[in-house]
Parts: sequence; structure tokens; C-alpha cells
Amino acid sequence: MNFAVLQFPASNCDQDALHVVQNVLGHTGRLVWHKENSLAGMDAVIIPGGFSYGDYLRTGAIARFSPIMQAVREFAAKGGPVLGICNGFQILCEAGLLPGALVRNRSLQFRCEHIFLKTVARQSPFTGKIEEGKILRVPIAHGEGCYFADEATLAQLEKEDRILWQYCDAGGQLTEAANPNGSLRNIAGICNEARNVAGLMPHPERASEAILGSADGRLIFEGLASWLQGRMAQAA
Amino acid sequence: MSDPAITPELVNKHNLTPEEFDKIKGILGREPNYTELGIFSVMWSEHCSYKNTRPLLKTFPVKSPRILVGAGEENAGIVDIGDGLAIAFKIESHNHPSAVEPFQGAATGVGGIIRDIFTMGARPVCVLNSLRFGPIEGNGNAANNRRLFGGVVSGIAHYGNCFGIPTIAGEVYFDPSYEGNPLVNAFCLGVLRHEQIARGAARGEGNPVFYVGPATGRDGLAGAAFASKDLTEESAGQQRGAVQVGDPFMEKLVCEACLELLATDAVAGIQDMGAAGLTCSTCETAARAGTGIEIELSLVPQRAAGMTPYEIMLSESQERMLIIVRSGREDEVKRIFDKWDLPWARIGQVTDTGRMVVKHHGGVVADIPAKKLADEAPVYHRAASEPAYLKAVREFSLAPVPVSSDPAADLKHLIAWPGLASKNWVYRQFDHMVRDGSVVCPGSDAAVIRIKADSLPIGAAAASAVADKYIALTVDCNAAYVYLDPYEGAKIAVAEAARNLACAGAVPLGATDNLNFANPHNPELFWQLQESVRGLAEACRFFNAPVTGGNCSLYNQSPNGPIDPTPTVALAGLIEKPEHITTQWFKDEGDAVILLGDAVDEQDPLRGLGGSAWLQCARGLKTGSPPRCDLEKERQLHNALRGFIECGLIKSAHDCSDGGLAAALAECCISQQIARDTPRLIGARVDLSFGLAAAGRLDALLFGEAQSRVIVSTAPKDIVKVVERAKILGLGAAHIGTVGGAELAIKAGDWEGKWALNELHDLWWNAIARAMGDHKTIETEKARNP
Amino acid sequence: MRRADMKAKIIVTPKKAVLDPQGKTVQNALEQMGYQGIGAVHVGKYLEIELPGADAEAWRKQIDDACHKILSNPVIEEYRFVIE
Amino acid sequence: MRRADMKAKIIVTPKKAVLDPQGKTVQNALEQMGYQGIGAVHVGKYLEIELPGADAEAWRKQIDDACHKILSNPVIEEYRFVIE
Ligand SMILES: Nc1ncnc2c1ncn2[C@@H]1O[C@H](COP(=O)(O)OP(=O)(O)O)[C@@H](O)[C@H]1O
Ligand SMILES: [Mg+2]
Repeated sequence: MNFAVLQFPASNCDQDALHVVQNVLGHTGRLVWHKENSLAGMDAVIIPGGFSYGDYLRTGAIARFSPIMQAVREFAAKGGPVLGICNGFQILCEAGLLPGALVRNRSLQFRCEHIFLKTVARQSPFTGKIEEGKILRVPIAHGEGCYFADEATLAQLEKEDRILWQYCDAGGQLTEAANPNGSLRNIAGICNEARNVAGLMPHPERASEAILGSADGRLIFEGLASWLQGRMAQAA
Repeated sequence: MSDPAITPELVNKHNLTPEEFDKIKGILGREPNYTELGIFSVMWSEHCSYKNTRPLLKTFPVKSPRILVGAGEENAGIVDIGDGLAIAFKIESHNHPSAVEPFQGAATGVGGIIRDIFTMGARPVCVLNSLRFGPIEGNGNAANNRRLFGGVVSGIAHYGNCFGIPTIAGEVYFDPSYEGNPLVNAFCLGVLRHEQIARGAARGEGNPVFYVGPATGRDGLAGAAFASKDLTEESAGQQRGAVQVGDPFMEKLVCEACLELLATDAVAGIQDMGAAGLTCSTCETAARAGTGIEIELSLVPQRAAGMTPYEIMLSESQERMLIIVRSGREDEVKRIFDKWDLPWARIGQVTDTGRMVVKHHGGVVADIPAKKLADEAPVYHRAASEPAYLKAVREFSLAPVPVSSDPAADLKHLIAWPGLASKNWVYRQFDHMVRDGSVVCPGSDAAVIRIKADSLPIGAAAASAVADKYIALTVDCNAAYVYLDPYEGAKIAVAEAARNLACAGAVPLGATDNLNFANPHNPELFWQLQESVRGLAEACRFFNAPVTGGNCSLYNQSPNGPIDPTPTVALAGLIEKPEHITTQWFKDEGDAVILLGDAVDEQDPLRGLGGSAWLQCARGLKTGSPPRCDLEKERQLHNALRGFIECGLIKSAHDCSDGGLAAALAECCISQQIARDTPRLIGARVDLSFGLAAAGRLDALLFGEAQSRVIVSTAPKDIVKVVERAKILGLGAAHIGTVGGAELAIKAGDWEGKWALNELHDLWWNAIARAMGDHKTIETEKARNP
Repeated sequence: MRRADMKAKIIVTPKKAVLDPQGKTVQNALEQMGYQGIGAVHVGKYLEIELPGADAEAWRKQIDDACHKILSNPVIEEYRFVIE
Repeated sequence: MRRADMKAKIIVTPKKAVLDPQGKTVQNALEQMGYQGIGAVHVGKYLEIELPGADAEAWRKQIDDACHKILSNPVIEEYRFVIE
């Protein structure tokens, strides 16, 4: 598989995503500079974490206007999988490719710690390899990860089974204390209607090797890879 | 606007003595003009010239076969870590700016040290910090201390998180002596290949000099001079004029662009514009290369209208770099900096005159011999005399100190004492995992970071073939010890740092120190400095940790008095194999708890309670001679411990420091954090009766801070191996208990203390959040109004 | 340096539905400091854009467009501005 | 719920002499998006405080005091406000 990892000014988890794709999972990938405008030859797109444009104005607000984002829209429109991690999630929301917005953490403080994730929707290119009931342990690192959307949107997300991950405790319960930022319905990640564009605040690329304390995040990338294989098999 | 006339008052205002002024006239062969006076005043400030400390710094051990760039040569030292890889690291202070504006002061401190590292051609891969504030509990001054503490922490978070570098370790202490004069020391470590080392030298006559980064404003005018004065309302007031504001976004772009440019070898020399900005970077690069440099100020990008040459030369606007480019290669600078949308300007060239010539619209506004300006600052051998307070300190005895009536309660107070309590309120605000290298995160004795191919600057030859490396890092200084015995206290700062490395399984590679002291003109305060350096130098030599660089911050005193002398020491160590990486918390039920080292130091009349946390926290006394450190014994302990770890005998290792055995044992039981709100608590049952006689009193046994002690846990089958081998190595070793259960139980003679782990954990984990006004309520509130 | 003849003054505030923890924190802080009796506090953004020329009308369209596209996020924010 | 009879409307902006990275970044973004000709951009804070009663004068002192003490950071920011 060939992964594009977008690189905006002050993206800073771009290398990490590339590391996991290439060195941990053995796929090919390359950093795609935000001023480029083609994703030709790419099987999947990862919009990595970081502080694109310093998070100035609003997180992701300026990055969404970079030339590469037009290519991302087209790539997504053709059904290509796009995964936004942390700042990447924020950019996707700002770009309107995902509903809702990410606002300031309730604590008003940046939070970096491991959290537990319950996988809700298992029908998606990103959750296929996570078996029923498995609780993922993955780090977060953000100051603006509080997911907000109006009632109608939330209802629709639930109805269409588009909530991919929710913050939970070690036992899988969706408690207040397990919610690190005040996200509505403990939402940590969602996908679009077509299910090929997803975003999440936690960092699976930081939890893909045992030596870093957890390899749970790998399941998300592996799920994506095998989904792509299936897709190609069909195409062939 | 015309320059003011050079009067004695003006010279004095610039912090220059009449003798220094005469020396300047000697160098120039005439009176300096206003701009030149400003240039000399910053370059000859303590911060840039080390005029009061250079003789002391010369006594540090600075050599080892691993040293590639030594202390004083460049912006940071560089140490070989094998396989053609090297690390560059350095610590710097930003104390006074943080007192004036905690958020921006701390943020720009982080920015400054990161620039010092990528200036060397290294990719910055992690930062640490060492912080000191007044007490944060209660009312009155505490409110302001909390403001400073909170501001500094969010400033560090703001800069480091946005830049995308893990803040992977640090230390925080609270003491009244830092009220109004907090300490903010920032450390950065970078990685590079030997052949990638860049030099801060203006080499090659005719080579163009480029300015890259944001435009120059009136920010932090003469900050270096400000840092070289006592902190008074007036000096702070001046500084408020234009506080430096950090832009981590800009720094990230400047860093990436510089590393990309360095990979083209179009660069002849490079230096950041830190303290004393354009002034320091131009004259230092020329001095290092033995060349001259000529710049035209009208070409310097400017943010404010009508800036004078004086202001442009002394501005400390952040995120700027000076780059000397090989002539003919100018286009590569343009190409790369345009790609990153960064401002750049060609402002001058290298000459062979040995002079720093500054022009403004063609007219010469400064013409100074670069080497004399950079290297020939006056050097002072200050008078030193032992402080009077030490007499009482030495005479202090435990006799009048009531024995603890309730040690069980004392331990609870101790671990909830902000200085000892968990610092998660601080490090959970720092991204300590970005870059996928954080193997041991904040919360254990030493942090461990993995160096891999993408830790290197781009263009590293065969980067993919890089073998992973594991570097352990720690920064330490118990300033109460240093206050009570500067020599012994400084030794202990190094010994504790080295012990932390050993507990992680690492061998020291090198040290960097930040000498935070008060006014050197006061002989008693200078004596503290001199004795501390003696202790640091001796200990660094002993642990084979050459000093690769550091920083001096003097004049740390507010109107209410001097700070405790605080020589913070950061140590970097190498861990041979990933399987040797060791953490401090107990692992498995049934494991044996073993104390390496002697439970009690019988040579110490105060049995380790002098200057101890217990004496301060439970008795409100900061006095008594601190524990002594027998370096030979300490080294034996480290070697033995590393040996055991490398044989796979050790499951956990935790060094005993503040709070003594009892606090260390508690931390072994409660310090493993699985995830948010999810600690892993594991109890232990321990018997210390064997030490009671030697300790004389129970509180000394439990809370005494004798040095050279480590608590390890091993599988039951390995007990004998560890204890016997330790004895053979002439090292005290006692099997003191067993891991397991839901409580910590410590027995000593007929006394037994029991603590519920969840209670201990709550006290320890939440103490600082409570002192700061816990955010929990808001934190878990939904994103919508009820 | 371009001369600024007019200024667009833009105020961006969080929608009522979105809880504004900053406002809440400021309110608590104010009450703790003894500013008794104050009501709810709302915290938003203020932007000032220097504009050349004299044709306020022409700019009004552009600024409104910019507010809508980038300077505010309609999902969570409302904006208003004046040009003077 | 206390009734809000008046409101203090407070604008906090970075001092002119102080670097405003956010403003500069927004300005660049707007220019790149084709809003040609705009001048400098400054980004600050906007606060609205609901005030009970009718005595604007009494509040004016308190708000000014609060702006100075906690609502703005006098080291790098300046503020202005109206009560209406
Ligand atoms: N406390 C110290 N111990 C050892 N070396 C020091 C100390 N203080 C300063 N130095 C060295 O003196 C040189 C000049 O220091 P400094 O001005 O802080 O460097 P920079 O110009 O990067 O700020 C540096 O190489 C620094 O490492
Ligand atoms: Mg420097």
C-alpha cells in the first residue's frame, strides 16, 4: 500500500505517521507538502497531528485552504480513505469533510496522557481489525479536542452508526471521568456518510509499538491496509 | 533622533564600570559612540561574557574520548554515542524574563535553547526543564506564586507542544527563597551524525551573510544586560517596555528550513540570534573564525518604524538566525526559505579585517575588533567568604527536635507536599510523546528516549541504516542541601542525577549545568558559587560525566533576598540494549524488595535528617548539615546496579532521595500510571527493624535522606544472587520485604505503619492540582450548557 | 508600509449552545476576587484589519466573505463587524 | 439566573510594540486567499460581562480595575471597554 502523509507548516506528527506506515507496517509512503496539488498514485491519505499554522485563529482553520486540500476532496469523493489524526481531525472538520468542530478542552489545559477507547462502529475502513469488545489504550495530546456538534448532527451520527470511537474507562464504561476534554457523547472519532473519511483526536501512531507502551493503535492502520487490499481485489 | 552624548551616567546606566569603560576606549583607541557602547554593554554583561564565573568554569572536567565539541567552543557541546551518531545538548536559564511575564518568559526560554541545538546542525528531539517557585499553598504571596507557576508551565507547554518536541522530564521545587524570582531552566537535546556538525563561524572572506527569520522589533531590548542585574521593580519596569513574544510556529519553520539548508553544504557558518541578538551572533561568528564581518542595518527586516542602529543591534526578537553562505550558493538559501515562506535578507559579508563593522544607510555606526569584543571581556576574581548563617547550620542537632508522634500521618503529609508530590499537573500539560521516541515518559527516575532514523536531520547519509539508540535523561538539584552546604549539596546534585541514570540502566555520557545564583559582588553569595562549582566539578569527574556546556544566571535575588543557590545539573546517559531499560515502580506480586546501600549513614550525626523534606515539612525547619555523599560508595552502587540490570536480575529500581525510604517505597507502589484516572497500585510489606538501632529514632529511619541508596525489586529466585553479589562488591544489600497486596505496610521494631494505596495515590497524585484549584469540575463538564 | 485609511473591527463570539469554559472561569475568578454581583461572562475573539482606500462598501463584501469563510466557524461561532 | 440590565463590552489587544504572531499569520493567510491589499491584522480578545442594576458609573471603576488585574495582561496587552 502507498500512503500519503500530508505535511502542513508546523505539522509535527508527520514523521511519526510515516514511521508507523513504513517501518512498523512495512508499507510505502511519502510526505506530501501542502503546496502540492496531486495525490496521484496514493492509496490512502493520512492528515497527521501537529499545530498547522501554529493553531492560530482556530485549529485547522488556515490549513484547510492549502492547495493539497482540493486534491484531498477529490480523493475522498472517489472513495479513497482519508484518516485525520488530532490536528488532522480538526482540519477535516474545518474543511467540512467531517461534521462538527473541536473546541477548547473543558480544563482549558492541554492534555497528554493515555486514554481508553471503545470502538463503536465496526463497519469502516478503520475499525475492521478491532475485535468486538476490545478496549484500545492510546495517548491523546491536545488542547482543543472537545468534540461539539448540534443535536441534529449528533443524532444523525448515532443513527448512521458513524461514531467510530468514544472515550471510556478501563471497563468500557462511558464515564465523565474518562472523558479527557468534555467531548459530547464522549466522542473521540467519527467518519463521514460514505465512511471513507475519518478523524480522531487520539494518536494511534504513538501506540503502534510495544516499546512505546501500547500497540493497540496498530489495529487501526492494519484495518485500513486490509480494507485497501479488499478494495483492490474487487477492482481487479 | 540623534544619539545621546556619552556621559559617565550613561556608561553607568549600561552597567559598565569606569574601568571597563577605559578598557573599551583602549580597544577602540577612542570614545565609543552610543551604538558601540550598547554593543559592549551587552557583550560584556555577565550573561554573555561570564566575567565573574569564567575562572570557576575552567575547573570543570570537559574531556572524554566521546566529546566531539567541548564546552565553550560552540553554542552547545556534542557527544559521540556510537555508530557515527552524536547528541548535542545544553541547558539555559530564562529566570528574569519569566519573573516579568511568566508565559512568554518561559516560552521564549524554550525557543532559545531549541535554537542553540539546531544551530549545531542537530535535530532537536526532546526538552527538559528545571523550575523553582515560591510556595503555592494557601493565601497571600502564594496567589502570586501560583500565577507565576501556572504561567510558566503553560508557556513551556505552548512553545514545546506547538514546535512538536516532547518535554520528557524536569523538576519543580517550591521554596520561599524563590518568591518574586522564580527559576526557569530549559534543556534541549538534539541528534546528528558526526559529519553534520555545523559551526558558528564566519568563515571565508567574501562569503555573504544572511539574516533569516521574522523581522526585528524592539523586543527585549538588551535582555542580556537585564539578566545581569538584581531583579528590582525598576529593572523589571524597563523590561516591560517590550517583552519578547515567542512564535513556536515560526521556530518550527526556521528549524526545518535551516536543517534542509545545512544538508546542502551551502552553509559556511550558522548561529542563532539569542541573547544580544545581532550583536552577539555577528561578533562571535567573526571571532571564532578569526575573520571580520560587515553588515548594513537598513537591509535588516524591521517590524517597527524608525528603529535606531542601537535598537536593531540590541533587539532580542525571537526565532532569528544568522547564516554565512558559501558565495555562489545564495540561490539555495532563497529556494529553501521561500519554500517555507520565511523572510530572509542578505545583510552583509565576511571580511578579513578582523573587525565588526556595522553600517546604517552606508554610514559606519560601529567599528569594533570582533575578537576583543567577544573574547576579551574583563575577568573578575570575586572575593569569597563563608556565609555567617552556616555556623548555626553546623551546630544544629536533633536533640531539641521532637520525635515524630505519628510517622504514618507524616508520610501522608510528605507525599502531598508540593515539592515531593507527583508533578503530573505539570507534565500532562506537555506533549511528552510526540516524535514516537518516548520509551519512559515523565514519572520515573529518568526519562528514556529512543533515537531512530527520523530523529536525525534530513540528508543524514544512509539514515535508514541507523540502529536505534536509547538515551536516558534527568535534571536534578536539591537546593536546600546546596544552601546548607554548597560543596556537598552540589556533589549530591550530580550524584543524584547519576543515580537516576543508573536506575534506568544508563551510563553517563556528559553533563550540562545551570548555575543559578545571587549577586556575585556579595562575598558570601560568591562563596556559595565557588563551593558549588568545586562540588560539581569533583562529582562530574568521578562519574565520568564531562561538562559539555551550561549557563550561568547570577543576580537571582528579589528585594526580599537571595535565592537558595541552585546549580541544576542535567545528565544524559546511554542504555546499551532496550531490554536494560528499567522503571521505578514495583511490577509483580511476590517479587522481593531489596535495599541496595546502607539503611542509615552512621557517620552522619543527623542521620540524614539535615535539610530533609521531613524536617522542612513536618517541623518547619530548613537547617542542619545535609547528608554527605561518599562518591566512591556512590559509584560502586551505580556500577553494581547496572551490572544486575544487565544480567536481567532487576524488575524495578528507584532511588531514595527526598522523603527517604518511606517516600521511596510509597512511590514504588503508586507511581505507575496506565492511563487517565487509572493508576496501577501494587502494595508491599516491608520490615526495616534492622536499621532502627543505627538510626536511633524512627523518623530518621523512615524519612532520613542518606545518599547512595536504591530500592530494587527482583523475582524471588534472584534474591540470593543480588544480595550475595552486592556483598562481594562491598555494597550494603538487605532483603527488606515482598511486593503485593492492597496496602503499603512498613514495620520497624514494634511499630508498624499501614497505608491504603488508593489514599496514598490520591494525596500524591492530586496535591498540586488541589493547590492550584483543581479543574476537575470543569474538566468533565459537557461541551454544552445544561 | 501601507497606509491604513479604514479599519474592519470584527467580533467573533461562541454560539449560545456552545459552552464557553473560558467565560465561566473568568466569571468565577472575578467573583472570587470580590467583584460581587456580576452576571455571565462570554469570551470571544476580536480582530482588527487595516484597510487602504476609502471605499468601505467594496470592503464590506470582502470582509463579510472572509468572516464567513475563514475568520469564524459557523458551526460554533457568530460574527459581526463594522468598518470605520 | 440574574437579570442582565447592562453589559460591559471589553476589547483586549496586544500592545502595538509587541509581536503579534497570530495577527501576522492571519494576514498572510488572507493575502494568500486573494484578499489583496489588506493591511496589518491584529487579533485580540473580546469579553462581554452581564451587569445587574443601572449604575454604570459604579461598574465602570470595577470593570476598569478587573481589566487591569485579570482580564488583560498589562505587560503585553492593552484594553478598552464600554458599558451599555
Ligand atoms: N555553568 C556552566 N558550565 C559549563 N559551561 C558553561 C556554563 N555556563 C556557560 N558555559 C559555556 O560558556 C559558553 C557560553 O555560554 P552561553 O553564552 O550560555 O552560550 P550561548 O551563547 O549559546 O548562550 C557556552 O559554551 C556554555 O556552554
Ligand atoms: Mg546561543
